[in-house]
Amino acid sequence: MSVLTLTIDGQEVGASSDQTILDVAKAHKINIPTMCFLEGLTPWGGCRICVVDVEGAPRPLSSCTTHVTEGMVVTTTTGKLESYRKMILEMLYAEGNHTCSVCVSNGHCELQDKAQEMKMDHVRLPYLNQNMPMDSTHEHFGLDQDRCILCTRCVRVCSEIEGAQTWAVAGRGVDSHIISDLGTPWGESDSCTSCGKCVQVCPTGSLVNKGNAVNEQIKKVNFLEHLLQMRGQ
Amino acid sequence: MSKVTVATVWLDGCSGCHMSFLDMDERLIEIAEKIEFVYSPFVDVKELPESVDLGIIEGAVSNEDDLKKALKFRKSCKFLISLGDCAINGNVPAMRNKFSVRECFDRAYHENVTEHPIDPVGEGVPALLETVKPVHQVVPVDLFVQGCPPSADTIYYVLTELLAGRTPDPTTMTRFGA
Amino acid sequence: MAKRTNPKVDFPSDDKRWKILNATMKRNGYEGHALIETLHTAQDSFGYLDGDVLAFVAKYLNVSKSKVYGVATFYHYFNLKPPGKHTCVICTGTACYIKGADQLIHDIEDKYKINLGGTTLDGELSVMETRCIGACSLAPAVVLDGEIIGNVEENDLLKTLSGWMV
Amino acid sequence: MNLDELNEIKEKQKKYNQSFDSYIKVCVAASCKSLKSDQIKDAMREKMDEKCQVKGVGCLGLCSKGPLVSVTVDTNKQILYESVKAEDVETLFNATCKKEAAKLPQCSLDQPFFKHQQKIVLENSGEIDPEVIEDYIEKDGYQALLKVLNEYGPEEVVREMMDSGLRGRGGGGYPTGLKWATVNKARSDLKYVICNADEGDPGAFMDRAVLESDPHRIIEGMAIAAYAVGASRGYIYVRAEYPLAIERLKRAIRKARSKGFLGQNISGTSFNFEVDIRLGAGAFVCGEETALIASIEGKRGQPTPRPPYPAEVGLWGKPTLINNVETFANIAPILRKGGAWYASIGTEKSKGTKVFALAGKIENTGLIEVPMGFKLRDIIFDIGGGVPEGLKFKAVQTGGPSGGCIPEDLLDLHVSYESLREAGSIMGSGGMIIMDETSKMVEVARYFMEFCKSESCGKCTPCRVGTVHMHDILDRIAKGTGTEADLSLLEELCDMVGQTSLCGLGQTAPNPVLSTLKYFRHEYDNLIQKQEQPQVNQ
Repeated sequence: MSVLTLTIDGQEVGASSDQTILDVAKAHKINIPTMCFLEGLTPWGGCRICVVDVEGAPRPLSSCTTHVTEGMVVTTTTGKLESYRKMILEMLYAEGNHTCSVCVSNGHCELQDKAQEMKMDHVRLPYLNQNMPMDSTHEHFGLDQDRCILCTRCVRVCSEIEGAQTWAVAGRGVDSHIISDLGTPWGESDSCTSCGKCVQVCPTGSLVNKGNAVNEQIKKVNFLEHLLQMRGQ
Repeated sequence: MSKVTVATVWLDGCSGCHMSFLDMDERLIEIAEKIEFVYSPFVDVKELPESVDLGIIEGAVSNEDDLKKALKFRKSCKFLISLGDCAINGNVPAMRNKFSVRECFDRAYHENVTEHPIDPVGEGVPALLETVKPVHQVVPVDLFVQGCPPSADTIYYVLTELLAGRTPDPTTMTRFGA
Repeated sequence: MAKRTNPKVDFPSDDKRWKILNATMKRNGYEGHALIETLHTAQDSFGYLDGDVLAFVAKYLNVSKSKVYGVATFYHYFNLKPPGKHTCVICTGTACYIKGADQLIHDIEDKYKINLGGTTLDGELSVMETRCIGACSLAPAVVLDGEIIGNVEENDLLKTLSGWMV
Repeated sequence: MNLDELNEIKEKQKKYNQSFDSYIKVCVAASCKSLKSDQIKDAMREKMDEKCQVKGVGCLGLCSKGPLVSVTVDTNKQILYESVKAEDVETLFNATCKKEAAKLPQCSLDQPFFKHQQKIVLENSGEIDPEVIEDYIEKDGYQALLKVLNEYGPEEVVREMMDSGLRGRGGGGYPTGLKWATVNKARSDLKYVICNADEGDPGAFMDRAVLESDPHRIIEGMAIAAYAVGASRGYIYVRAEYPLAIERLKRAIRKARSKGFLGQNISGTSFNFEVDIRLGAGAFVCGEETALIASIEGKRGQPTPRPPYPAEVGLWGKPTLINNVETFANIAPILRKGGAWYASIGTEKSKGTKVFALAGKIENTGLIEVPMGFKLRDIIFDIGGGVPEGLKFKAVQTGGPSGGCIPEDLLDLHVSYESLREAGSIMGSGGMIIMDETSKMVEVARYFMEFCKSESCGKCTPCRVGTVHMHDILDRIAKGTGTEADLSLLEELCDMVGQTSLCGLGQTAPNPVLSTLKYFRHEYDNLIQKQEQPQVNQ
């Protein structure tokens, strides 16, 4: 683990080699939009919203997974990158059935925030209108696949932090979907500890607490950093 | 200086956006001095004039009639606005898209219907499209005002900006579901 | 890593196939990374992967059930539903596609009213597609009950299939 | 097993193999085997006597004319019988014993298909019995391994690979020597060598032929690589669709272990190397290095972002060398005859030979091996025999779903990594699908996009969702309901998906579309309605 210097958006910054571009950018108040990333969980690098230009790389690299190297030259925002990020958002909206007006997470949803931040006021791609199942067999929580963007935060928090390993992604390609245990109803799971961490880390209205009406599902993610500090990680 | 002609229509929606338009309350008077409704649920005109300055569409395109109206609006209006989430992403009406029209008819008009179950198809009843579409997927749209409904302030901001000859940025004031 | 002592396995039934499955796991020291090898053995002996098989494998490879289900549904080769008595796998690789594989598929789908990946109602015949079995010089190629048939003509194929569906 | 013992076996096998007057070699690779060539071999083997040897061999190359039987009479006269049937066994065997040519359909051996090839990877295919290790040893098998273990240091082997200029045959063309050097330098107690035999490209079957015809070649190549980079464990990741290749590899590994070419202290040195087979299970994406590693680890075959590259952090986090079957097949000859010899073949930047799988609308479908720099037109019209039924050639697709199509007017390019990339395609694994005037290019682009859509692993948004939209647009255009707006959205999607996808599958999924747009734009325009009709699709 060695100290090194690199440039982000023309600004000379110092960093250590075990940091990712995102870590360094955050440490220097440089905003890079993220979606599937969550401080405290291993980076997944799947949503691709955090891609940045790195000199010498043939393509933009995901800043949440790419470790910094000496003399790296990073550009976090260009016209091209912004149009790519906006298109990724449009893809996420077109893939699911995101009817914000009647969603419990309306007003408290990271996907909604990103859309506003990136001025995505409409989706040019046709909607896929996939028939996605819902699972309300659990006593306290509900899973609405319509709102799922496959960021796998729930999978990661359940296996890395809680250790129950109830959640996983099944299927492949656009048929990928979240399942519990052997694709069996959540309520019948013998591995789920009902800790609710998955609900708290879910960025959208997919994993929610039962009993909330529209606009009422508010999630608090700071338990994660607190837990990690307690565990000395 | 002649008034700006405005036409509005609500396709498959709940008219909430039009109601929110009226919520501008006293500011309507100020607006009324600059614009003139030439075709709208607010007025009695039945025919859409050949040429209109500003067209405002609320609601999604979910049947043949909506489609005809959207096409006519695009042809007549110089500037077209999609007002509200239904027009922009299909919103609640589009929740039937995961089912076929057949399944919808069975569920609504046949299941546990005792007296004379029939499909709602026939003379004078516009046929449903297989999927409910946002307006901009049938005709090009110039401005999108998100919200369900977009607040009166947002609509007022959009109108005043347009009347002043500027292009407004509604995302600064509203968002999906706002 | 310290060698784990082999777990004491209690078999769901005395069906011999559970022992074959256990043998593959044992040969790999009941290590989690042998999951795909084990699922191959399971599919070859049971024909398909049902809940009991997946639960058994998850338990003794010490891998979460959800992970096993995730892997079983990721790979095209594994199927979770019982295959038909006869299987007709049509190669849709580029060479076969250029030589008319899609025509074969349309004929079969029309005749037996099933679409690709499905099984006829009487469970006699399941029709699947595969990406390329490397017999490109015999395009279009079809695998009938595990046997590669090359230069397939539409009517011969339909004749063979109807022969099965007695 | 040291060099003397090896040469002893070599001489013994050579003497045995030359003790006959005539030789019958029946191809028992998968495609001929599916035409019952193994039954023909067994029938003849029963008749075998000390004068006439019968042997099952690997791929003889011209698979479309299978089952093939190659007969050698009084040591140099060679006859190749094509489409041999079970009932021909009698006449063929008796004629060969009398050293005459049987009155059966023959395939002339001086046609360009055979004459203009230069075989290194396929030198033993169709010559040796893949299930007899001694046959491989007779053709200098394992000489390179023992020479390397006894005379070369690991760095010298890497040096030899650098000199050879060999580049990855999986499709990327990354310099093999450079990759070996990176893994060699990585400090770790445990390193791995993996042979990528996933061969997911549809229309490519050269890896299968090598695995079925000359499996020991791969084991020797992997052992040399392991010695060079300091690895002690090896895996061959074979796709489940190649049962015969898996069976032959398993037998070869057992034989190699029994002869001491694998296991502990090989040839009395401190070098240990074990090889195991790992089965694929039907996922094209597992041809990508990090997805392949995830699959060997028993996980869903989903790639991880790079850097870090597998050479530093690979299988179970250890430095891992991954090369394609064809790359490993070149290692032994390079170490036997030296890197400089290999560098003398091919072009300035693309060295050695390349195996191509000719398929589609071509007279001679099968496997050919030609030096880099060979003219593409000659591959198709000279060696390939041109397009059958007098139809006009339209395009050749190289590189499978990540490649592109090359039209008639570019056929004079000399095949190399660079020239194919300049033409808007890639070398890929070597699959060449020839299309004639009846093929519709928009439909071909739709076919490859449908392939990428169903093979996408679903991890990253651009590829998971982007391929669906690109396919739907191509489908609409192919059906004639596409609009001008569709086409511009398609082009924007191609750029975005190609730039932001996490792995090679998504990054190259747009290539077939871009190359058909580049050379056959008129086909798109003719299909797109001219008047600005609304995009209403029921």
